[in-house]
Amino acid sequence: MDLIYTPEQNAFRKEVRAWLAANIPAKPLASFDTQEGFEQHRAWEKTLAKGNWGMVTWPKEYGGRGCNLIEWLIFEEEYYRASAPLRVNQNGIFLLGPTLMEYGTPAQKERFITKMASGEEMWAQGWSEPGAGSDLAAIRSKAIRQGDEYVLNGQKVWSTRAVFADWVFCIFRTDPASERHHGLSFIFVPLNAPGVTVRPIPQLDGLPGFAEIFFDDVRVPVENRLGDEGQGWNIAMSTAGFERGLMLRSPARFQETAKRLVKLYREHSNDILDLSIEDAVVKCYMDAEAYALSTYQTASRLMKGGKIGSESSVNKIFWSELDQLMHETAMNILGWRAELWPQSPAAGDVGHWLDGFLFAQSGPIYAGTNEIQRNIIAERLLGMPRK
Amino acid sequence: MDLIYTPEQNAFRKEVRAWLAANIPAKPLASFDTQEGFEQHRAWEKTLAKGNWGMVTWPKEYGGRGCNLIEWLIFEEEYYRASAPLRVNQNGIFLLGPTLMEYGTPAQKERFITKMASGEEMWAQGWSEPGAGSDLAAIRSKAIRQGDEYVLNGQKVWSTRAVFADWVFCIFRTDPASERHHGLSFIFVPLNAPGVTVRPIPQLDGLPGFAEIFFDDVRVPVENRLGDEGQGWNIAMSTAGFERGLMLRSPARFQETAKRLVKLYREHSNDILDLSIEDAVVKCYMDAEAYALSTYQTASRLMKGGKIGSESSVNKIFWSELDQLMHETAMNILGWRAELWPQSPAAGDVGHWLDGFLFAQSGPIYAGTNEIQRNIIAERLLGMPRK
Amino acid sequence: MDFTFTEDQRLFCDNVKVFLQNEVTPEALRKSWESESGRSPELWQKLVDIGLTAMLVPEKFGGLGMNAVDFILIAQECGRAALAEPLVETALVGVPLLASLADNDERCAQLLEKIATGERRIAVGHSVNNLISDAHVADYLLLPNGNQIHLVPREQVHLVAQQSVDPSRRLFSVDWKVTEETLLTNGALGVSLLAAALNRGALGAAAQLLGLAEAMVGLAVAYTSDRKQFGKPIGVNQALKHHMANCAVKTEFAKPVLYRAAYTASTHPVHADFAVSHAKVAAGEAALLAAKNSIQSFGAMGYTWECDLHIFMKRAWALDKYWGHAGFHKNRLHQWLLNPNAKIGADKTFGEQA
Amino acid sequence: MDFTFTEDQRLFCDNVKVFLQNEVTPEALRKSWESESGRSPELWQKLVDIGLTAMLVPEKFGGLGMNAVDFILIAQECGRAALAEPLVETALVGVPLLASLADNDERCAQLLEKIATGERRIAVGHSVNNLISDAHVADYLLLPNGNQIHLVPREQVHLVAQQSVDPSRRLFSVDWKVTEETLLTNGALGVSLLAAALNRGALGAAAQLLGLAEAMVGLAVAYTSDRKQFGKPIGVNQALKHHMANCAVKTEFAKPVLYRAAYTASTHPVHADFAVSHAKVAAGEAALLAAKNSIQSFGAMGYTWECDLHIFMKRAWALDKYWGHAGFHKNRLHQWLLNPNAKIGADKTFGEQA
Repeated sequence: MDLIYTPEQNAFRKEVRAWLAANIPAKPLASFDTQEGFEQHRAWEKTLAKGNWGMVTWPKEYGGRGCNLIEWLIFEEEYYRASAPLRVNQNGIFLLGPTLMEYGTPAQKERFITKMASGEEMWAQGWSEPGAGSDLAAIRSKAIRQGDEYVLNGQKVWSTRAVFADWVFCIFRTDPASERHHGLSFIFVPLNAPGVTVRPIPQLDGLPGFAEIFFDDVRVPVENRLGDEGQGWNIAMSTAGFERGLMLRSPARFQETAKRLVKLYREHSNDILDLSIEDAVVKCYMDAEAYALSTYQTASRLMKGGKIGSESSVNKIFWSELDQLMHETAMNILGWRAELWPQSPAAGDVGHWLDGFLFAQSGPIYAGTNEIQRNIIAERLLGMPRK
Repeated sequence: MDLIYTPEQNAFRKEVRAWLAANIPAKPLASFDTQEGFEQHRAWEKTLAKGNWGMVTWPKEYGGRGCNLIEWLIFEEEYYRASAPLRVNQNGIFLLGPTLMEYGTPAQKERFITKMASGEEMWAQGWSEPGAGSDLAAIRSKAIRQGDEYVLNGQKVWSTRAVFADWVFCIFRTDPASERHHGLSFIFVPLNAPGVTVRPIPQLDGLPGFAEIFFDDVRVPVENRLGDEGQGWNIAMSTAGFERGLMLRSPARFQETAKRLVKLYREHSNDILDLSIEDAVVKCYMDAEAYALSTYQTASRLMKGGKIGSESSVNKIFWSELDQLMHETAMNILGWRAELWPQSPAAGDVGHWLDGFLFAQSGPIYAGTNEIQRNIIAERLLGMPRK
Repeated sequence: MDFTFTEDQRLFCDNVKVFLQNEVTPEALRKSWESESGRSPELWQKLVDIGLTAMLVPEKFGGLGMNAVDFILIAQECGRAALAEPLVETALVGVPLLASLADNDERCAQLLEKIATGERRIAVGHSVNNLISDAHVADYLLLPNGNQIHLVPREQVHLVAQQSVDPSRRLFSVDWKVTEETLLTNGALGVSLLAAALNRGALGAAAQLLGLAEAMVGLAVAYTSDRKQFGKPIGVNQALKHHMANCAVKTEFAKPVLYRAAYTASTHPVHADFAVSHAKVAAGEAALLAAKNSIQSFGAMGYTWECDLHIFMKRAWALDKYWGHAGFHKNRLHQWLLNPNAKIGADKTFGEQA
Repeated sequence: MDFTFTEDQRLFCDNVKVFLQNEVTPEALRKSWESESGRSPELWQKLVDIGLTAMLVPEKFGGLGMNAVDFILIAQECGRAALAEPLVETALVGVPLLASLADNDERCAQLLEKIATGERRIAVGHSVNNLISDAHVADYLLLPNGNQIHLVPREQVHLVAQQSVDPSRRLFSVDWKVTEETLLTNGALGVSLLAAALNRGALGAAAQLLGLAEAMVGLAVAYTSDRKQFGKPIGVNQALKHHMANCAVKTEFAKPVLYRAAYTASTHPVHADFAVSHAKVAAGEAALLAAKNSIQSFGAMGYTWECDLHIFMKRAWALDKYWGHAGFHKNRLHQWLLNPNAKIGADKTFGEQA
């Protein structure tokens, strides 16, 4: 055990810090759930890609830096420390990118990865269907092969970013006679293809962060299939290999929120009456720190050849409930101002706690509800009986 | 709505208070899970019965006072306010007594009720079996009729008070071919009958608050059956009619604990460092009060002819978790002294918080685990689907 | 000693509940968000017509002469329906304040009569809130200035609209000039009337929070009974059952606390502080838990604008902080508990009255 | 930067784990409760023989020259087995204190050598605990007196036994006379050594608490997988699964916190306060939750003396309050967070060392 950064790691941190200081947009970007904000964020992704900062763990040939996981953590720490823009490109860099590298043909890699990394082509994800949420294997959307093409019919829902994105990666049922997780294939669809209809779904804040996607005799070439026919489930499940459980939410994000919370607390320490707030602030700080320490521990283990286990379920529960507690605590500190949007004249320096509070509501739900994660922990990590 | 006591109610309170002040044993009694303490508590039950205070809601003919529920609450308030001894007779007065009054033959009532009320005959309860806990209908102990007798074989467990009690009331399977909740009967067994073996089960504090009871060809007369043959399940389920859900734990008990907790908190307010303790103390006070208010509300409703619904499940969860929180909070205030038994020389005035803490552990478990109670609330009160 | 509502009180409440169910539908609320005022004069007049603004107006001023106990079930229904119109602020908070002064102040007497008939409307300011809700549809504003209470025509104030997370809420900061003409009272009477108004405001918010909590649990139970995954309604899962059961426990035990607070605020307003604070804290916790567990039960659907759940969640988040947030009210209880003479213990539940 | 244990550290820990599993069975613990001392000299000698008391003794005094990071996994195993012998107090708390003084104090040097061989035993007093555990089997007691630290032979003190809820624990209050002869150090060095001892004490308690938490969850998982109701193992119920999963989440996230604290206590003891306090709070919460959820999963069985669960629960309840209760440690964190110069934020996780 050695918890001191190497000189190289410290130098890397300096380099990241300097580049970010020089390149981060001076004005905060608009929400990427608006057309304007989406394009602003796309431009930022291009800037990142140009500096080879898009995804530092990717190989150099794809615009990355071949960084290890500790370096990735350092990058993330500096990224959040600098309040850099949220990553509109996360479907590409965290989910599809690593999957493409593992399962893609050389032609697919060439066609898709660079444009993905540069932000030129933005990706949405299309897994859930109206009847297939937690029960993802209940997918009914079909891709029927006709010659060199698939003909797509069906409907996807909760497709994040689909309103403004260029492409969507989906799972379709390519074997109409199949059931559950058999007979599914992983297919890319351009969102401007004839027969594709995207219906925005406004979220709690009124902005269309989700969409439904309808496929009506949409035709895509067979080359748009990733991996073999019928292999879709396995690819979807393994998508980003071991890194995904680690990278879905980097600890730096929560550490910076905890820091802002402590600052808010200090500023209000004279008018805080709620006897539970002090305790909650201490807990938030501790948990943000624990999440960072846990991630460093896992990263160290993986770098020595370890495999990721049920960490992703344990992590999911921990960070989502931490995020809720941090924002609930901020709301309690803010009192009567808590309900105000920051543009309200009386809001003062209320900041974006309300946005964060609304977003925190989704944490325990998405990427597998926390109830499902708890089942997984009980059954797989602890070995409790399934039936 | 009128939340003022009538002059009669105030007079009743005065009478209770005066009698208790004159009659409560000067020295605290030993634990009724010891032979010595059991007999001390039995003597106290006799004293109560002599004054007609054993169970104030019972009819006068059975040694009660025919009080209504509000008067019962007043009695309980004064009882706990005066720190009167715990009721060793609760199986008799809360569970079996009302059931006997409803289902007993005149001969059974005459034979059993008065001696129960006086504490001359103390009762244990024998429902659970090793394979029938939460799933009570899985009972396997048998009572096979032979002429005017039942021959009992089998085993009961978690029988509270059975180590020192005189009688036990049980459910046995009288129809050997029956399944689940059919074919069961409610039967009284003297614990000194040949073939009965009582094995004490020490609890967390080392004292035998539970027992297993083994029945090995035990013979009891058919007159010891309450209600009809095969009616045991219904009688057991309805046992004490609507009052049981209300009376299992009277709010006064928790209000007095909350009062002691607030006192402990005030005494330690200068050395309390745990930022969550203040909040917990306020919460404990509020919840003890809420439980009292809720009970008054239910009592008022029942006195106007209302029926008790899922209140008993809601109540069970609320008081058991409140009791845990109160004792956990006291432990946190006591710090290094929390682990000490009161007889430790260094314990000072640590009091009986540790005993109470251990007992509070059983609250969410017994009388139907809180998990089962939550199922009942979801399915019966809220109407969620069973399957 | 009788801790029940009368048959009349229950019946009237049931009628109001049906009325609100029909009039204040989620569709109607969504439509109101698109109007500038966010309010419907027609709906207000209907509320007036069934007597709701007149309930706490004394009979001599044309009202029904009722009290907070009579109104508390109605306030719960306003929460259940997520009614946006300021009925609770008007009838439970503003009216009794005016009534306390009306015997000696013709302005208040006249205004009460017109509130009862719907000819005039009021909004109520209080230092604990900073912002005033529904000032834009009021003819008069009750405004505090230290110990003073003023009654100011809306034309004489400058309103600045503030944006709440709840699109139904219309909040304003108010600029106004203190003049002799608008002064109603001051000194000790001002202090006690403002304190009582705060308690009634918190009481009304608590009642609405409990109604909201039940509404959210109702939506979530219906959804989880209907929505199928793995071939079964998701509501069969014990985790979701227990989420909902936990809400029910909180709500059921907040109700008697609320009703006691309403009773105490009616009969012994000077002793109502901790009863009201208890109710506000308990109801706030019940509503916040209901919001959290309901959205969790809905899953992604609950996170959308088109799902009605957010109508109720946002109101709950806002009212939890309105008329004193949890810290304010817990602190009042805490200060009281620290007092060695605080009447607590088994025989003191109704001790203030004994 | 490498946040893993070495292969050697893991292997040694596994060996100790197996040793403790064989030697410190619940039956053996129950038997020890009946002896007057509650302790087994034979078991102690075995612990000595596998080198455990010598781990943190410097090599020049006949030890292995290891540190708190090497020992922390062992301390977890002591908790998992509910070991009653004072190994953690001796090896992790007392030994480094003596080692800090041994270069200039022959008494400490000699004692260290004899602790390593098992010829002598010690007990450690600290103002945060008031009582001293295992003083009755110690040859020498390390006792604080203000800033002073004394090394007092047991014959020179008067012990009064205290009864803990945990029948394995043997606690004593100690009467003793301060003399010049027993003084080891005082002044600033005394202060810093006592502060470091407190941190190592809390660290050892935290490690044991995590071991206890895992032991309890292990027992509960085994029981619920085996015990049948309604024709199925009770462990199929989602409520019980989630009880256990919640314990796992708490425990998994307390571990890296514990290991970081051990590292900091070894390498930067003067900066270890908040790392250690964090570990003690997190481990205490994990153990208390494991106790609560495990007894709930066992049902009535868990409430009995014959079920092994209480062996672990009672130790957890006791250790949660030993070497500083949650309030003490949360307060240290709170005071630190209030400092505007506190190094917090995304780039500061290992900031003290950077």
